[in-house]
Amino acid sequence: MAWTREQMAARAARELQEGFYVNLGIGIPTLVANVIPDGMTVTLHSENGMLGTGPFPYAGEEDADLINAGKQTITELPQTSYFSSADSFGMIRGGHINLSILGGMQVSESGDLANWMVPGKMIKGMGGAMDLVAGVGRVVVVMDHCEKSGESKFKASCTLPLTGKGVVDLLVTDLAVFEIDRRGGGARLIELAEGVTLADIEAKTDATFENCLG
Amino acid sequence: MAWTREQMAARAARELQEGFYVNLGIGIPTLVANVIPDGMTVTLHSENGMLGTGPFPYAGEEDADLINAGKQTITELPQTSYFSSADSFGMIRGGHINLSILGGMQVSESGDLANWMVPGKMIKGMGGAMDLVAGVGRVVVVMDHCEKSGESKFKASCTLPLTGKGVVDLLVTDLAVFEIDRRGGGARLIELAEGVTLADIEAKTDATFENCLG
Amino acid sequence: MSSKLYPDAQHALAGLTADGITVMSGGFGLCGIPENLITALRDSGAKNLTIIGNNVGCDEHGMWLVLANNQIRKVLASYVGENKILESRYMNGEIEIEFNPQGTLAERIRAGGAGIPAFYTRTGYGTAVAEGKETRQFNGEWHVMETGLTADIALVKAWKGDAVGNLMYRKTARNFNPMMATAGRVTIAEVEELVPVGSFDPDHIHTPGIFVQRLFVGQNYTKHIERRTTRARESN
Amino acid sequence: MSSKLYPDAQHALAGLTADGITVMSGGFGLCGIPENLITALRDSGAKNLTIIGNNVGCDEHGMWLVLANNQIRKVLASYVGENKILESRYMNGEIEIEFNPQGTLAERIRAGGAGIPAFYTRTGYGTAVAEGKETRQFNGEWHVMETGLTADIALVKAWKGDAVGNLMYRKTARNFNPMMATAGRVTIAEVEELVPVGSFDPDHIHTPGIFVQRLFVGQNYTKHIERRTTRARESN
Repeated sequence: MAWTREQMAARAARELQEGFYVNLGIGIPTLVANVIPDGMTVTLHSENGMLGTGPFPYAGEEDADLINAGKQTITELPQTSYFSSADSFGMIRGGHINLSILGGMQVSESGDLANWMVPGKMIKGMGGAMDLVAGVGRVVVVMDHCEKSGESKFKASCTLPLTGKGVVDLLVTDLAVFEIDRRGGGARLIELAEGVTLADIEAKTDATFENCLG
Repeated sequence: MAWTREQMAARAARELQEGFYVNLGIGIPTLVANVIPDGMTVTLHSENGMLGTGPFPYAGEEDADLINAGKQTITELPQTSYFSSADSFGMIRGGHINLSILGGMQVSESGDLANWMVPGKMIKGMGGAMDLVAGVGRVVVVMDHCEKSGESKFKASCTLPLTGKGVVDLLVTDLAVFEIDRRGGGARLIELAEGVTLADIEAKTDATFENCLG
Repeated sequence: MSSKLYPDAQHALAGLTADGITVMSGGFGLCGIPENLITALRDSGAKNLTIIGNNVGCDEHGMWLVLANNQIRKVLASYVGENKILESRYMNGEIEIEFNPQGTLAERIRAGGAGIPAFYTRTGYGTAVAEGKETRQFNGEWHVMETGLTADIALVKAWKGDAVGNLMYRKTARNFNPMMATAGRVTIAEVEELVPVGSFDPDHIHTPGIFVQRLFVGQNYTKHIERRTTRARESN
Repeated sequence: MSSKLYPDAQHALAGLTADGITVMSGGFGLCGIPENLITALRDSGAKNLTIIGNNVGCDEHGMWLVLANNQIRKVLASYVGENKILESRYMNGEIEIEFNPQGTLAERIRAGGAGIPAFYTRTGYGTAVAEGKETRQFNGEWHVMETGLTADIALVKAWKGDAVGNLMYRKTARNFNPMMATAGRVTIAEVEELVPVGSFDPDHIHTPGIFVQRLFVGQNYTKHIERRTTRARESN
């Protein structure tokens, strides 16, 4: 009836292309690393200063000087390079990262993204999310379609404070996939999760979208 | 009657202090490297991307990948580091170089410097001179007091296009030494070359200066 | 020759701390933080500090020690999770936090060290981060003006250093340290290993000695890991 | 896997040159210039080029080859001495030169590569360089606004490189190359030595492979020295 986290990650992974440099956010986007197609070379960027992040280390081989942006211990690969945070965000801001896949709290039909704070709750900070959505060429957001309350997270306009304005190119939810035109051309429904109907989406979506299902 | 080039360099060298990072321009300033006081640690910066420039190499040991900003072959020292041009001028612009000693065509009593172009003649470019005078904490200019024509090069205001406005702290000529207040406090004559009189300076100087000879 | 070498963190900080100063401190999470200098900063007792860093430690670790000792008035950071004292003080209005996007923070520090008073970035346009800041179009896109940052002292952690202050960092422990080294009016570096001058390949040096005014060999590194993630060893 | 490796300069430039494009080319004087790519650019015959580089070669060497072949319309540089053809063409108005202070040029390229459309610098305030540019006070000092630079192609010379595009430079041959590598829409690197992926210590890499789209091993380097200065060997 709806995609699992793994299925959402797998759908997001279909946005990968040979030779891409990719930044994966925390949560479901992290799972994309596990489903990179065989034979495809994709280099993962970690904004704390690393290109070419490898898998988690074997127990006992953790290195406190080698973590990803989620502060998890990781390993390096033969092609790995390290650099400063300024150089790392130079890559991001300069448009050198091909694809950013990150989580969201709300996405609007014009591509606004809110994913860093909820008024009244503790603000932890935006980390690198604002830089990623402002700098990376293509931004894919992966999030549940609705709040637990049932409220649509894909909205006419975001009610939460924004992470970026007009920055989302593709939205993958547990129910469907939408293309969004950052330049104001609106949102287009392009895929449904198995067993989900257009009527389901219409009922559960606050945003206006064009139906472009094959 | 007037200082030689070597004596001018020696006078400029008296501005060096222990631990200083120093950039030396082309011409007379280059000679300062030969008269660094014994026992004083001074690190020479070359704006093409090197800290800790060493002496010229022995014949046969020249390395085309190792030159100074004057494009002369040089050597490295144990403390040497290399970096990019952006990082090198970050050092300059960020105020990390303690002292810049460079040549001049004209200096004004308010500390303006002209040393990069003469209208009507071929313009070769300012190289790093504008960055040096704008960024370095203390700027010393070493130049002849007069043109060959006898015209004073220390002027009420520069007639040549400027390299920097209000940027010179000390002027060493072949006849005298002047302190200049970048903040508009005027110029002060503080030393005479041996055999030079105040009357000589007054006769040969276009700039207004206060006589502060001991 | 005047020496940059100090016996320990306390001596290296001596004379540099005072109430109300601004302190940059390197690290991403607890990775690459100047552990010895943070402890010495706590022991200095200096109050009303402004701390510039990507994070402010996490519970019981890193800059949390200075926070828990009531020495911090204001923080510039990109992320402050996993830090209960900071949460409660912030929610109670006892501490000011200026949230900066991580890349903007890194670039502001880099700019401060490189003599760039301000620059423009797309990051944060149309968000709370841009409020009160100049915005402007370049190439048809809106940008936000951000200013350079410097600090009274910058506390930096490197892997290896030499007596003239040349530094090398290790893996992702590099992070904010190189820019902060350039942006302190006085930069103090702690290193795990002091190497003889001349033992670095000069092409490998990350921070040239010009940026480092004081240096010492740190001790008793805990290098606490926030999220120890491992994988199972494949069976043969 | 798509490969970044090309057999030589001509193949590496194929499809990238066209009349009127903007080309960045690394080097300081003749030190660290992409000799093979410059020759291939000349052989491409592309006209009306805009060249961004600290210099434009010197008589008979470097970018002078492209200049002498009448391919250059405009130059952005900090110093163009020792180049008689350029002198005469400039004085005759046949070529446009935009003089940039060296540090401003370096920073503009760094900014272009890092997505910074504009920044402020004290450099050039009150001089011809500031004419027509916005000026503004920060911290009581006047500054000039300068814009970021990018190029259609960036030609970069490194010492060693690997198949994923990681590069290391050697000594002062580094100069403008690392920033230019970040600022080309397509960056082509020539290296003296191709090393296996994994042979670099990842802490030593100067230019991460993300910035390099094409790479080849250069041949027949002349590395002409402009000012051969030596000292006498001390007698025993």
